[in-house]
Amino acid sequence: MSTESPLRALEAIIFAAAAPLTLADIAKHIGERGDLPHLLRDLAAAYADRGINLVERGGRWHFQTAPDLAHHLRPSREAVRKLSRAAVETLSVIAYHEPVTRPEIEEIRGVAVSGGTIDVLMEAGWIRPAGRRETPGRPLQYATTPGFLAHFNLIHRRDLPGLADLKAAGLLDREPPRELALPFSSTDD
Amino acid sequence: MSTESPLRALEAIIFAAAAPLTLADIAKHIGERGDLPHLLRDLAAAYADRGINLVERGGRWHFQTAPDLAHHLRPSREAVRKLSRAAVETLSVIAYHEPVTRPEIEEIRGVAVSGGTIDVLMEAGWIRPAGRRETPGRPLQYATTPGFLAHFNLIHRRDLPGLADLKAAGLLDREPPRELALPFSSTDD
Amino acid sequence: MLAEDPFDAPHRSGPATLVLQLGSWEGPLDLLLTLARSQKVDLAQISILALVDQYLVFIREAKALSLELAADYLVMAAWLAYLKSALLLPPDPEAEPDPHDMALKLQFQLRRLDAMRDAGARLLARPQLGWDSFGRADPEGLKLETIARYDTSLFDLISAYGAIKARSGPAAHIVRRRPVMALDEAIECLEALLGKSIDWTELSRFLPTDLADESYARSVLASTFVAALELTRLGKMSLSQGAAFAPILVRSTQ
Repeated sequence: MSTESPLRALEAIIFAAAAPLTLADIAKHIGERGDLPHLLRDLAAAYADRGINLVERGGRWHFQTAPDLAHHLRPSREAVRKLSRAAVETLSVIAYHEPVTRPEIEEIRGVAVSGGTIDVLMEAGWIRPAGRRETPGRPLQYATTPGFLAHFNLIHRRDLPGLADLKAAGLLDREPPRELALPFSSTDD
Repeated sequence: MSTESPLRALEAIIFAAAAPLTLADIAKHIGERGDLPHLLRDLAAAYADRGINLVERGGRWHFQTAPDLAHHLRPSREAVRKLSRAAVETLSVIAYHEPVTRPEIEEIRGVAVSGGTIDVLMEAGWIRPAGRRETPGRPLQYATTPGFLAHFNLIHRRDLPGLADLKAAGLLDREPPRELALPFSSTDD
Repeated sequence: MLAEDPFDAPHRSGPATLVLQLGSWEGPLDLLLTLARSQKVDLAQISILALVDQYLVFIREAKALSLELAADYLVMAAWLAYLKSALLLPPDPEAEPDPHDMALKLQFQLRRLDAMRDAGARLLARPQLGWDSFGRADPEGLKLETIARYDTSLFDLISAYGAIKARSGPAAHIVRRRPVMALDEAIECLEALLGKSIDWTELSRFLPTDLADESYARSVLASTFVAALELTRLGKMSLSQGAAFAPILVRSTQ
């Protein structure tokens, strides 16, 4: 076979897959090979200018159409279900603070988080339970999923908009500058 | 936009479609244009050597993986498994008593035989249905296959050690020592 | 300015010029943030004292309009009033917690909530899958086919058969006769022994004492006790026990 063969097989595998594939998933089909990350980057580069792009989202690879072609593809008049403000805010709190417990989300937002909000985000496949925090009460933690990264076209959590600035400003610290009880943080404790 | 633009839009449209698209379908997305067949042929040519091909089937266009890569998409691997105890016992009863019905197997083993056990042995290619017994209920009989003989290196079913041999080998003791070295224990003999 | 229908006209409140619609705030922190932003300075430079005043004015007006205020808005108002007085008092090194720390924490909370809102907006502004870019709608799917190869030897096969034969081989079962006193027998005995005695007697006195077989003795004890219960149920005798584990007394009621 020609030297191009691994790229052909790679594109066929990722193209045929029903969901984004991890390196391990791909290796199952193409065999273990050390240069897989390199091949994937080559293939992604080959598709960079095309109408279909090969993208990595949270360590998983898939093909998607180039965002600038949305106007050709968008189903006309189809209403996108809009997320509620509470859901968007909860999602961003989880994404920027993960893993984060519900009391922490409530402290940051200053209001109780309704179960429905968590449900909506879970149903969308954007958040997942991420183990329990080993603190009194062992509260469940939440984190984002690869599906979240894929949906918002993020390669990695590092690429969350403004993440580095927020971190530098200390706004993502779990503990605020001093441990003090404000009235709105005590309701759910 | 670059001259390449219609091809980019074309490939994105065909890629994202839930089913193969006719020229009219494509025109709905990209607008009426006389050179559409020409563009499609160009796009098909661009993909001809790739792992994904653009093909026309009955006037409808879609992407599909290159046929020569099918082995990557449905690779098979061999998994070595251990038969369950129930399966080995059932197989031995069939081998010693064939043709034998399921009620007979159950009577000999003293326990019910699950359909799954029969399925596993059938899938392994070691047993086969061997007609119906002409008794009330006409129960299905089972027998071993040539594959069974081949796997166990037996020329003929008669080569199975008889009860006297088993007794001599201590295999009729309650707890047969699993590590027991028997003259016939090796399949390589 | 045209006179507006008073029911249509939005109520405006002092410095913040906010529409009084409490339903549109997600709690006191949200309201505080909205007020803080009306100061039009970086949240890091926000005047907490001014913010407290804004909030308290807002709450006072809401009360004046007899609007229903959720309890947490009032709790926040009380807390902010306390914070304000603590901030205005001469610095007290003993004060715990330090009001300036509390003000910093409040500022931190506001900045953090603001940052999360902003982050949410920026997330939503990103190209989204299913709206801006699209995956394959009808993928073939990948499949790994597993061909099972069974690692079973002839020895496994024949030893399994041996095990079956051993299991189902002729087995001699010896059923030992267990000496028991049947309940009918016990009732009969107890009734006969009890006779017409109306004095309380220990139940154990009705047990035979010369039993060599211990298991039979246990059976007699158990059966006699059940017989006593049965006869009591039938109203033929009475049972009495002073305390737990004390001797059980019986007497005839006939």
